[in-house]
Order: sequence, then structure tokens, then C-alpha cells
Amino acid sequence: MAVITVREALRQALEEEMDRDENVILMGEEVAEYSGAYKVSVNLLDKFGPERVIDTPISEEGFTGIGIGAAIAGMRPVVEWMTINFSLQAIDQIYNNAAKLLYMSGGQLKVPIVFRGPNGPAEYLASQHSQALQSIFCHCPGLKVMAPSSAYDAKGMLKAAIRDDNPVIFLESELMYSWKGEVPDREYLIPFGEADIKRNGSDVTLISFSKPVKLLLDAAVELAKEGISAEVIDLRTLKPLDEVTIFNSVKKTNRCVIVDEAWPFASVGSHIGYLVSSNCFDFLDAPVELVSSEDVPMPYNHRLELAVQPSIKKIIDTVKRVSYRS
Amino acid sequence: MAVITVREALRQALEEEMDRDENVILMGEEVAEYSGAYKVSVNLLDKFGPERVIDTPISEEGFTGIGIGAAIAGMRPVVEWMTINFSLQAIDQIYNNAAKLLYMSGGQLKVPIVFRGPNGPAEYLASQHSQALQSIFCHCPGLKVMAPSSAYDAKGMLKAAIRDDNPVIFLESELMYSWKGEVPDREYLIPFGEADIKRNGSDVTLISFSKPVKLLLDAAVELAKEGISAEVIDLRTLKPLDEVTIFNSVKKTNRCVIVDEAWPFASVGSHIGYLVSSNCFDFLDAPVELVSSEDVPMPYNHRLELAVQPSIKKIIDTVKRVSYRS
Amino acid sequence: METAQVRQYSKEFLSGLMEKMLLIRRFEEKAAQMYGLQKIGGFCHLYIGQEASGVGSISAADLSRDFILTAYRDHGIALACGMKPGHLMAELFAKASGCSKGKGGSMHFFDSSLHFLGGNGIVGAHIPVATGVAFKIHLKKESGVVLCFFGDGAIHQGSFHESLNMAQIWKLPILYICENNQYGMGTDFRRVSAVTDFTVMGNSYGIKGKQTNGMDVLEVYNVVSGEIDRIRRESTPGFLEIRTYRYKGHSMSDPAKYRTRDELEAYREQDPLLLLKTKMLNDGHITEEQFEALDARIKKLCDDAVKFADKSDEPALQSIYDDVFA
Amino acid sequence: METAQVRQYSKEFLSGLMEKMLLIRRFEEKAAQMYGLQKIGGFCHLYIGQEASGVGSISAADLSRDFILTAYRDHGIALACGMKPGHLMAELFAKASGCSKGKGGSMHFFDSSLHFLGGNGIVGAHIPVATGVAFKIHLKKESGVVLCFFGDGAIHQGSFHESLNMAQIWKLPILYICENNQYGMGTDFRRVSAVTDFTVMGNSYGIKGKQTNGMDVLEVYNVVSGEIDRIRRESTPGFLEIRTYRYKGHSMSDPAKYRTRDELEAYREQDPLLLLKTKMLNDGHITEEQFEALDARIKKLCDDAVKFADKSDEPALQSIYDDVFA
Ligand SMILES: Cc1ncc(C[n+]2csc(CCOP(=O)(O)OP(=O)(O)O)c2C)c(N)n1
Ligand SMILES: Cc1ncc(C[n+]2csc(CCOP(=O)(O)OP(=O)(O)O)c2C)c(N)n1
Ligand SMILES: [Mg+2]
Ligand SMILES: [Mg+2]
Repeated sequence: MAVITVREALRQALEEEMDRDENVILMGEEVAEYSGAYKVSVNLLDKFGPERVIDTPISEEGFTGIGIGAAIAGMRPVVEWMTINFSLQAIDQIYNNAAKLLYMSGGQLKVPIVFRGPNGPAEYLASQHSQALQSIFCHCPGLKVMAPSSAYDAKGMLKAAIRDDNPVIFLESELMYSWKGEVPDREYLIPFGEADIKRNGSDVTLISFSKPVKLLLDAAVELAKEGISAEVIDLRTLKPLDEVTIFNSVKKTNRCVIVDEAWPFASVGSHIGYLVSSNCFDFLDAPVELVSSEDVPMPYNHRLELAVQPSIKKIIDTVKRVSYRS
Repeated sequence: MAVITVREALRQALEEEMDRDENVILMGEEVAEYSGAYKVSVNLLDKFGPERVIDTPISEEGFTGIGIGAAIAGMRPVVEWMTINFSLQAIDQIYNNAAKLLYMSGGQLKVPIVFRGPNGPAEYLASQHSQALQSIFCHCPGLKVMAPSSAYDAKGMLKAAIRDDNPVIFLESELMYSWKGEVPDREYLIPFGEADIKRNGSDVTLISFSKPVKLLLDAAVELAKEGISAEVIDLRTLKPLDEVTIFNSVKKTNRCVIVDEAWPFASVGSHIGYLVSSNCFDFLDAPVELVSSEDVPMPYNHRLELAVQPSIKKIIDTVKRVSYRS
Repeated sequence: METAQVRQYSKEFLSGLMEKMLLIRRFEEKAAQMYGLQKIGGFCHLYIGQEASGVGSISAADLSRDFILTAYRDHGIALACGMKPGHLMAELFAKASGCSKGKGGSMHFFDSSLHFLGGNGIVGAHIPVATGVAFKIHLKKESGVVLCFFGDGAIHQGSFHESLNMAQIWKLPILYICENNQYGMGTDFRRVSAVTDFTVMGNSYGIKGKQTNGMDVLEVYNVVSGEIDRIRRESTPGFLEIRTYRYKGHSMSDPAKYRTRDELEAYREQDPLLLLKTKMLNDGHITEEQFEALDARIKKLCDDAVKFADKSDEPALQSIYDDVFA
Repeated sequence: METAQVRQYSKEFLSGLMEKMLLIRRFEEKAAQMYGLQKIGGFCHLYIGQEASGVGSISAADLSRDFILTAYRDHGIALACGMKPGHLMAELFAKASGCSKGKGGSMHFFDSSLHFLGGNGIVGAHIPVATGVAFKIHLKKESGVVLCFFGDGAIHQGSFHESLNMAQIWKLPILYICENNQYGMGTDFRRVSAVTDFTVMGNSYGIKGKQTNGMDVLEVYNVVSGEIDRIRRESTPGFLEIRTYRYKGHSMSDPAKYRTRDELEAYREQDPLLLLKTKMLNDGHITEEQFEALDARIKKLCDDAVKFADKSDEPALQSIYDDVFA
């Protein structure tokens, strides 16, 4: 299998789906002539031309709504938000149009569209450019939400997202673009709602998605050395959520630690914490714990921004606590 | 004590604070000449004039940001969103400016401002006009969030919100404006972060805020008839959250049911469900349950919209389930 | 002049305009009556007084290839597009036989088969969406034109400006139609707009604006026909301000104290139906008797619509879960 | 003409402009160097080439009553406001002695005592905030004027348009300054703007626009002085397009392939420092030796700034919790 970066995996997914369906277009700031601020759309302008790879002005609310309009009229737009931070200017279009048009119209208006871009903290970007906003999207009915953690998943999930007839929020990660991984040459899709058990274990279930999955795998290695066998679950799709895989694992391990880069309050992480706590009530040997970012804006200073976020050490300490080993 | 409506209680809070501090202004759509779409600002234009009670164009993002700018320059604006649904157009200003300017500036820029308006479903308003959006605001560090459930609380809490030096999201409810309640003649403030135990009980703790608190009290009466003694907690402040009061109650009753009008996923309700589950782990005799709205947009049909929302019956059934009485 | 104008049109054509305007007038009167009987709930924004605007504009469109979008004051626009009174009344009655299956209500009429794409409740939010529909037409090199209706209040929404800029740089076939009925709720447009002549609104985008008298259906038809032809030829966006007036309050609960009786009377004297009827009488295209007969037939249509709505079933409770996802 | 212009100014005044522009140039060069040494991380948007824009404008302001706001390209503006190179370099180095305590970084400089209110990372989002500062001045009947700087990319943000409308209807003392350096990241402004002469941008709001050559600090000073005087007199907003150019890439990682070497060279030939220096030499206000001495002094200032930043401490880890709330 070829070893490629997440960036290239996403590019291939876009290219293959644009080859496959002429209604698929890519639009956003700098996606065409500049090949994307993070170079995800390299060569796509040359191959598909300015009618299908479209540079927009800095008008998030406007071009998000334009993508939605094109979608109800029959296109399958992929809208790139340069970073998910800027989607905050377009939340009304996402909540009130993308997510509700099908319902309000009694099933008449489909909205097949993908919104994608890097989500969550990178490095040295300070408060306005380091936000993990999955909670806002997962909270709203009518949206599907995906967040891959590897090149393999990135390609198969983005292709599935583009083929879906619903609005899909596709959350990438700036620091992951250069991560490498094996990707098969044959075509494949990764269906919605299927979590991936990255590592089998018997003592504790570690749950996350996107970039932090790597932290879990590294923590699991450390924990193994101390005789704690951790099962690692990568959710991949946040909504719809693969509750079965989560609950079955926790019913086996009887312990659960969730990791979420976002702020804790009303987060995807605390929601899963609630679901596991009530659905695995009779199986839990310890409280479910959430390792999230601190409930503060992101500071610029690097030591501080690292202190704000989940870390291998925080995860290990938490696992030991719920294992009554600390 | 005088018996007044929630609407009048809010109006008195505004009038008293505007009397007290000339830097307090009220701005928003229809707040001046029309006295507010829900008539909360009756007489304020006449008393304080067009310089302090200001009608704005329909430019939510713009006037939200203008309020923030006036606040960092020394005013104490109260910005009315005609309904919280429309705040979705201003979320970027709330997340990236109101909530972060103090932090990003190393403590230099205070943002003393209140954003208020009716939140949550009313009746027959369909998907775009019936959203309970507290989760979005509670998720973001740097914001305080309040949601009163009575005339008494509405007045004392809004006055406290206006005097606070931080951005406060003040969530009202259209159907509550006409609710009546006793309000003392003397001045009083209700501090942030203090939940209110509305009814003492020993068998189960019922937690909510805003409009649904009434459902809890009615349900508690029914439950009492069946020998279930329910303690009812009105959070009043959602952020900062009064965890002590919540945990102490659950440690006493050993059971907890949370009611939240919002959608369930990544909600305030499920967050509290997680907090109670892990912090009261050794005290719980049953899983913590959340009674939320269904995870769907709001339909226009009345029977359907009622079916979507929490109800006394749903609450009672849930309490019985966690009491192993069903 | 007037008669000269009338002469250009066949009797059939004029009767068609009259029939549509009369249908809207009677339908809205019936809706108001049914609202009084509480068969309809929530917001209900009537189009009475504005009939010439919608009918004149949409008669100039070719709905086999053109598309129509508007805001929440959509009854008249929907009827002008050819939607059946029964399906609309059933929607107002929240019945399963309604155009949106009882889930949308007054603000959310849709009929994609007739190219009427709603019915949007968030002021200004459908303008980017309509622009996106034009974007699809442009990308697919089709010949359609989009008519996007909105009120004088929507012109202050940033998304309107973002849309005009993109429509111009991408050369999109869309006519932005501002139905200036001179009030946004209780606000005279002169109080919230820096300019009172909206034809300058397109200047910042190189779009020449036009203005027309919205009480004269033939003038509206002429101007819109001209613009649609120009747009089909040149494929560049257009902006049109239609000066009109709403006779009723903003919604059902508005006493409309913000305007004078005389102002209302002045407009009633140039009532769009009266104007056209007079022309047709003068021109021998219709007699009083024929008009009475037409009116009777249309009133019957509206009575039948009520009967149809009345005997239709409400949607099943389970349907709250339908159409959340495609 | 040029010399005529120069003659109006005292040697002290011209030397002041030269000193400020040179300070910005050398500071930015030093910042670039330190970025290379990885003493600075994340985004770092340099002002080199645009010195005349910020210095000319802010020299025309009276910072005892006027206020300045800008976007993330804020180093030059901050220095023009009189902020100390040491505090800025320390902020770039993420030190506790930085102007924002190491939490803001390059994009978020603030000094409220100097009336410089940042430093905003979201394109266009500070425009309503700046308008709000002017709103406070208006409400308090003060005599200050707000200078709001933003780029050619920000002009397509809806909030810009919403702000201009409100600034005009409320008669706010604010000068909107578009620093058109002709590129928004990799996008030539002509590709995303329907008009290339931005002076028409205010037409839809009855605001007359002006334009000036941003390479000539005296021309900028003249035009801005005139506008500030007019605004103080009439208290109505103004709009100014400053034609300028950035020599470096958008941020540190941008190779700037989207423009030609010749274009860059053409601008270097009218370099703002070169232009002023030539004038001063011709006019006998400065000698080569004096210029060299000045330059040496300023380079020393920047070296000292680095020394100060280097030996300053990083913020304490605990400070992540500071300044979340006032
Ligand atoms: C973004 C947003 N803000 C506020 C409202 C509340 N609202 C509904 S209609 C309306 C007035 C709109 O007036 P106009 O655009 O002139 O349309 P008209 O009602 O006159 O047809 C307002 C403020 C809304 N629906 N959406
Ligand atoms: C709302 C938003 N969208 C996108 C970005 C990413 N971004 C940062 S700077 C920039 C270009 C802005 O160009 P311009 O306004 O001309 O300012 P300049 O960099 O030229 O000074 C973009 C797209 C952002 N910061 N905010
Ligand atoms: Mg109107
Ligand atoms: Mg620029």
C-alpha cells in the first residue's frame, strides 16, 4: 500500500469524487490558485478548471449560504472553511438552512454538501485561531459530523461524506495534514457511524477522535508497561455516534476515559461521558472521566497552550486514577 | 409584595439599572419606539430618550459587535436579540470578541455587556424560531450564562447581570413573559452561581432552569401523590454552575433526572448528567437520566412540537424508571 | 399612457393577473379569518396590499427554468408561483396534506416542482441561498434566472452585501427584488437606512439598480420582464426596489400604531386590484358582472381550501423523526 | 509640488515621521530574523512596505481622545501609536512582560492606555467593534474620532457594510481606513471585488469615499488630517482607501508566488522611507550622516527590544486561568 500524508489523502478523495461526479465542486478562500491555505487542493484547479474549483472572497456567511443554495439546486459542493474558527461567521447558515431545509420543506429540499477545514488547536495561534468547535455542530439536528484521525480514514471518510445526501461537517486538523499513513490503491469508503477499535484492551476504554487518538495510542503503550491494558476507540463519526461499539467496550473493560480537545462544558466529550455513565451504569467500576482542554481561551505562549490541552501525562494520570492505581 | 409579570420584572430591572448608572443603555431591534417585540421595554424610551434606548437595523452581527465596542470603551450596554435564534448571526462576535478580548489583551479590555432575549420554543413557530441555544453559549469560556424561571429571579438576576463586568448571556422565554410572581419592593440582587432549591425532597433530585422548572414543580406534586419525594433544583445560573448544591442534593437523594429544553447532544443537560454521574458515582442508586427535546428540528404542528419537548408525563415516567417503580 | 400600456396586453393575460391577485387577496383574508378561529397559530405574515409585486414579477418569469425564493411573508409569492390554495391552507392548519407536511407553517411554504424554494424565516438569510441557486444555473450553463424577494429590513443584513459582490464577480443570473413595503415590523425604513433610495444599494458592486411602483402590476411586470431578459442575455445580476405597502400589521398581533390611518388610506386608493380592475373596465376587458363572477369563483376556491384543510389529517406523531436526514 | 508640500512641515515633524517609519521597518526586520531563530511562532504578519499608511494616519490623530483599532497585521500600527518595541518583542516572544502578557502574540497587541484597542485576528470582525467605540464617543458627546484600519480582503465581510450603515444613521465619528495592499493572502483584490475603486464602497450609505497614495506619508497625513477635522466638525463617518503594498509574504510561510518580481520592484522604488528621506535631503532637513545616525539608534532600540524580550520570564503556567473573567 502507498504511504501518503493526510493532506494527499484528502486531495485524492476530492480528485476521485470530482472525477466521478461532475456536480462535485470545491469552493472557498484560496482553494484554487493558491491550492488551499494548507495545500490540500494542489493541482485541482489545473485539472478541473475555475468553474469547479472556485476562489471566494472573505465572505464566510455569504459563500456558505451560496454553497447551500447550489446544493438544493442539485450540485454537491465541498465548501472549505480556511479554518473552522471562521465557520462561526456562518453558523446561522449551518443551523437555520443547511440543517433545517429538508425538515421545514417536508422532505422536499435535499442539502448534499460538505463543509471542511482544520479544526482544533495547532500551535502558537492564540485564542481566535485555536478552537475545537465540534460541540456546536454535533448539537444541531440535521447535521452529520466526521473527524478522521489517519490518512486512511481521511480519504475513505471524505469520499463517503461527499456522496452523502445530507450536510456533513468534516473536521480536519492542521497538525495532522503532514501525518503519513498507508492507503490502499483500490477505492474504498468508510461508512458513517462506525467507530474503529484501534487497540484491544481489557482494563479501560479510551475514547477520542481526530488528532488526540494518537495521544491515546501512545498512552496505551505506556500503560501497558504498567500492566494496564487499554482499549482505544476512534469514533471517526461524531454524529451519528456509534454507541454500540462504545458501550460494548465499556461493558467489557468497566472503565472509561474520554479525551476531547474542546472545552469541557456541553462538549462532545462530556456528552459521551453522560451516555456511558447511564448506559453502562451496572458495569462501571469507576467514574467515567473526561480529559478535555481547560475551560479557558487558548493563550499564545507555547508552554501555556500545551498546559491547556489534553496530554499523554494527563491521560495516563486519569487512567491510573480510575484504575485506583494512583 | 407586589405581584407582577416576568415582563414587568425585567422592565423594572432595566429601569432601575438605567437610573442607577447612566452608562447603561438598551439597544436592539424595535426596543425603543415599539417597546420591544415582546413589550419588555415599555416606557423606557420616554424616560431615557433615544440616546439610551436605541432602535437598530436588522443587523445582528453588526449591532452585537457595536455593543461590544461600546462596552470596551466604557458603556454597559444591554443588547436585546429579538429572539435568541437570531444570535446565530452574531456568534462570531460573541465567541471571538466578547468572550476573548479580556484574555487576549492580557486583562486590559473589560467587556461589561448583557445580551438578552427569549430563548427556547414558544408555540407554532417551526424550526428556525424555536431553538434553545444555551449549549452554544455555555460551551464558550469567558461568557456567563443566566436563565431565570420566575419574576423574582428575572429582576434580581438581570440587575446582577448588568452590574457584572463580564459578557453575560441572559436567556428569557417568550411564554414566561406573562407569568406572574411576587417581587419585593426593596432592591435585591441574585448573585451568579447560586442555584435555588425550589422544593425539598429525599427520593430523587430534579434539575432544570428557565421555563421547564415549572414542569418539575408540577411533576413533583404528582410524584408526591405516589409517594416519591422529589427535590427540585433551579440552576438559575448555567455558567458558572453551582455544582456544590447539585452534588449535595444527589448525594442525599441518590437519584437524578435533568430536564433541558434543548437538543440532547452536547447539551447543558447531558453535561450535568456527566458531572453528576462521575462526582456522585458512589452515591447513585440508578443511572442519571436526561429528559431533553428530541434530536430533531421543531415542527410547526402543535401536537408534534409538544411531542418533541419535555413534558410532565415524560418527567414522571423517567423518575419512576430511575426509582424502579415502573 | 396607462391605457396605452394596457392595450399591449391580451385580455387573457390581464385576466390572469387579476385572477392571481384576487386569489391572493381572498386567500389572505380567509387566512386572517381562520387565524381568528385559532385554526392557525404562530406567526402569520399577510401579503395583502403587495399582490401586484409578487404577481407582476412572477408572471414575468418562466418557472420551467427560473427559480423563486422569498422570506417568511410567502403566501402571495407561493400562490403567484401556482401553488394550490388547499395545500397552503392545509399547511397553515398544520396538516399532513400541507405543502410542507404540516412541519413548516406560514413562514415555510415550499414546492420544488414549481421551482418555489421557500419560505425562509431568518431575515436576509435566504439571499445567499438564492444566490447559490443562481450559481448552479451559471455552473451548469443553464438559461434560468433566480428571483430573490426580500423586504426593506433585509437590506441591512451583511449577507445581502456579500451576495451581491459574489453575484457580480461570478456573473450570476439573479434579480434581487427588495419589496419595500416601507416598514420592517414597527420600523419605518427611513429610520434605519442611511439612504432612502435603495437603487444605490448595488453601486458598491457595479450593479445598476431600478425602482418601480409596486401598486401597478403592469409596471412591475414590465420592469421585471425587462430585467429578466437582460439577465438572460448578459448574465449579470440585477437589483430592483419595488415600492409597495402592507395593509395589515406585520403579523397578526401587531396593532400597527407606528403609521397613520391617512397613510394607509392613501395606499388603499391606489390598491393594486382596484388599479387593474379600473384599467380592464375602461378597456372593455371585463365588466362588473364578470368581475363579481370571478370574485365569487375565487372565494369558492378559498372556501374549498379551508374545507380541504379542515378534513385533512394531522401528521402522525412518529413523523417528528422523518426528514431530519435524507 | 512635493517640496511645496514638505515646506509646510517643520523639521521636527518630518523627523518624527521618519523615526516612526524607520522604527517599524527595523522592528519588522528584527521580528523576521527572530522568527527564523524560532523565538517567535505561529502567524507573523509584517507591515514592511506599509509604514507610511499607519504612521501618516496615526500622526494625524490625537490619542488623548482618538482611538485606533486594526486587524492582525498590527505591529506597525502599535508602534505608530507609541507602544514600546520591548513590550511588543516580548509579546512576540510570548513573555509575561509582553503587552498582552504573552497570551496574545503577533495578532493581538493591545494598549488601552494609548487608546490602541488591538489587534483582531478575524477578518472584518473588529469593524463593528471599532464602530461601537465611536458609538460610545457619540453617546458621551466626546470629541474623539476612531480610526479603524482593515485590509482589502475585509471589505467583502457583511459586518463592514452593516457597520457603515449604522455609523451613518447614528452619525458616528469614525474613519474607516482600508489599507489596500492589493492582496488578501494570495488573492489579488481585483479577483474578488466587483469594483476596483473602493471609494464607491460608501455610496450605499451616503458616505463619500476618498483615496490616497499609501507610499507617501505626507499625502496620507494630509488626507487623514482633513478627514479627522471634518469628522470632528460634522460627526459623520468617513471612508478612506489607502493604496499601499506589502513587501513580504502574507505571513512568514508565504512564498508570494502570486505576484511578479517587477511589481514588487516597482513599489520598492517608491518606498515610503526612501520617498520621505529624499524629500528631507532635498529640503535640507537631514543629511546622510544624520540619517545613518538615526538608523543606528533605531537598530539599537530594536536590539534592546530583543534583549529585553529574551531575558523576560515566560508567564506562569497558572496564568492560563487569569483574565478569563474580570
Ligand atoms: C435575522 C433576523 N432578525 C430578526 C428577525 C425578526 N423579524 C422578523 S420579520 C422582521 C422585519 C422584517 O422586515 P422586512 O424585511 O421589511 O420584511 P416585511 O416584514 O416588511 O415583509 C424582523 C425584525 C428575523 N426573523 N431574523
Ligand atoms: C473571517 C476570516 N476568514 C479568513 C481568515 C484567514 N485570513 C487571515 S488574513 C486573510 C487575508 C486578509 O487580507 P486583507 O484583508 O487584505 O489584509 P492583509 O493581510 O492584506 O493586511 C485571511 C483570508 C480570517 N482570519 N478571518
Ligand atoms: Mg418591510
Ligand atoms: Mg490586503
